[in-house]
Amino acid sequence: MADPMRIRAQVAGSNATVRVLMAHEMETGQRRDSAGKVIPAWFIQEVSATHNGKPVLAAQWGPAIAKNPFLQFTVKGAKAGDKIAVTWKDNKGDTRTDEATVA
Amino acid sequence: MRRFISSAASAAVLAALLAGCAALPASSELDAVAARAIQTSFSERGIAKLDRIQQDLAQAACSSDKAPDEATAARIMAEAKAGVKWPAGGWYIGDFREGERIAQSGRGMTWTDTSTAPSANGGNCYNCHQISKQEISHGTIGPSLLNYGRNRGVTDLLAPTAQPIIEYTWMKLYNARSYSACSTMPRFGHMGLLDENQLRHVMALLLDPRSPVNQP
Amino acid sequence: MTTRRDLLAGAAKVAALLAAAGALPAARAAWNNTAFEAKSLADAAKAFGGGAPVESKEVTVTGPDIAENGAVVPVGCATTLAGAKRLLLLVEKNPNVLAAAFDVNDLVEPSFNTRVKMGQSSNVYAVAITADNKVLYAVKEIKVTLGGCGG
Amino acid sequence: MKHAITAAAALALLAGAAAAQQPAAKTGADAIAEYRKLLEDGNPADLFEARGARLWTDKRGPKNASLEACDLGKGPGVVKGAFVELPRWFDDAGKVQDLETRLVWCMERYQGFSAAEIAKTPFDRGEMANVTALATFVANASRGLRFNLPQRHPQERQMYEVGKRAFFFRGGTHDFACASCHGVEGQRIRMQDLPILTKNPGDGVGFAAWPAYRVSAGQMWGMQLRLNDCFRQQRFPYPGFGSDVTVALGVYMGVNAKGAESIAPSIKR
Repeated sequence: MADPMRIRAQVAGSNATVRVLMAHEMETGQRRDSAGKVIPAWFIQEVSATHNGKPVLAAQWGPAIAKNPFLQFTVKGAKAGDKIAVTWKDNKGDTRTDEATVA
Repeated sequence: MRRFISSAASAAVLAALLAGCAALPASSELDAVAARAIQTSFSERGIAKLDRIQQDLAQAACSSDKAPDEATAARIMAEAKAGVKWPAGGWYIGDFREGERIAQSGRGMTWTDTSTAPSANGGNCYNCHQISKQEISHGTIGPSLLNYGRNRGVTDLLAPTAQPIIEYTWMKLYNARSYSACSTMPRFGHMGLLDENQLRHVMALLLDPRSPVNQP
Repeated sequence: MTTRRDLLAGAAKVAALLAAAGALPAARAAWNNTAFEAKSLADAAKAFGGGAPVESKEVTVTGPDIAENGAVVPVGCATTLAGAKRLLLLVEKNPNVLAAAFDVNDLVEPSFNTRVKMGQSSNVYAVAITADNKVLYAVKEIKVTLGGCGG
Repeated sequence: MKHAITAAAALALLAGAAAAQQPAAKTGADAIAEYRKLLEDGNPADLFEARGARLWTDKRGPKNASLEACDLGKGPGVVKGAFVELPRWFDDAGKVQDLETRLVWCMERYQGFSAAEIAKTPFDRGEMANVTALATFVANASRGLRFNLPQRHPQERQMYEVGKRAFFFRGGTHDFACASCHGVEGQRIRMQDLPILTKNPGDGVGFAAWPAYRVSAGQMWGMQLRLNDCFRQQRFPYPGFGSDVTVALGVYMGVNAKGAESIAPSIKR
């Protein structure tokens, strides 16, 4: 089971700025181990977010996103106390969802 | 005291000198404690054997915040000079492009490297020196070598006037202790880090008027 | 610092509930394999149904001039185009150019920041694709330096 | 001279950039500072800190116990303030320990793990990875506090002296000592500023910045791994985890950093 994300959602005017850190290897599939064997690709492919349950963000990622990914986006009309949930899904089918409250 | 006896072996090394007294041991005793700590803290791994912490004079005499006495410094420099191997056939200059490649590489001789052959090593030059104008990612531990040959009046490598600076540079690269007893610079020739041809290439990088280093 | 962990409380449970309620966006458009295998800006844009790329001041790409390490390079893409439906981030000299694609809608600002890997110094593109399949871009060169002892 | 050259190089770079959105000319150093600032906004160290916090309270190991009885120097279970006073002497262990060796000692004592087994485990693997996460958690609790290592116990003072000697010890194929890179103020290797470690190098610099998320490796590095990789680059043989030299160097750097504010866990190239 992957480690939880760290999500910070802060009010900025009438919006909320959301910063997310995800624990993931983001292996490109183009590296070799010390024995010369290709390390299989393993990376987050889809990221989505909801604001009080309503889908607001959808993204597709490739293996060029850096290890332990960072994502920042701004949700319109979000207020303190609102819930922001973020979900990722990787190419092996693993998925994880975490939620934060806008502060 | 009982505490020390029951503690781990590594602490026991240091414990002997304490023997219940609150004051620090004399400096020479601390030297001995530190020497033992260093000898027991490392183990060999891959090509990095324990002989690497057996110091020669040039290392031991330059291992404190104080410079060695004059006689010792003079001996280090004299031994370094005497040990310099001059290039076969009086051929000092190689290919500056190869020299740039060697200067860029900081690889070699760590416990994660697999070969101690000079061909596996870089010169680490940019780690410490500015060299060509194009490379902005350079260190400042050593002096800037930008326009190294040009600043020293080398316009023709075959001119007799160029010979002293060519020989000086070879000696500096081969064993930097020839001129400065406690120089921070690795002894590339003396320690077998770069072979004769690699040294020639670095020489070319520094001295060849066509090298990027010597462009205005 | 102390509040961050509080923000996470019970997240997994909540998510399970949300998912069960169908609140999370289901695997909408599948991952665009063709786009992520593209070797050029034009091919990546085409994989999303876009036309020929044109440089535009209405798209911005952000990032440092110099990256101390290519393994993590902070970059961002944004647009002021009213009709944008998608924003892409691309690294020209990576083996596959596309790094990320974000859907643009009325609920989020059309501005996203993330971090990419760069094998070497390269142009980085932010690309906006509009509802009528126009492809507009901004470009910035990011230099990746050799750092540390290099061993 | 140096500044003129880097500025020129940065200008050349700007001229080559296709976008016209650069404000004014920056020096190479300014550009690197900008890069570092951008990274600080989301430090993956947070992920390790969160894991370390769970590892501190989770019941684990053969004894199925948490680490909450562990005394990091400020009393059993006290985490805040411990980091800026380590390494220090511990009566119960009968030796001077740094943060990581103390954590391993507690993992053996309270949870029943084998300290020797952990010490042999590669960094970033198994229980050793957990030690690093725990160290990140403990350091984070002292963020903003100032280093003030105790030097009352004679062993603490002796370890300082041993550390000082180890710091200046030249060896390996390249004749490097710690002092080769960290003994003079204001120098850099390639583009990286080298902290002077023979005195307080300033808030959040050098000893006061580790553990750190190391971008180039995509790993969290505690001080033990930081020193381990320094010795690797020095072309020395392999320093044992928690060996006298590594702990003594911690004492030397930590005491010298007295008064420096800790920013650990930080993020590094």
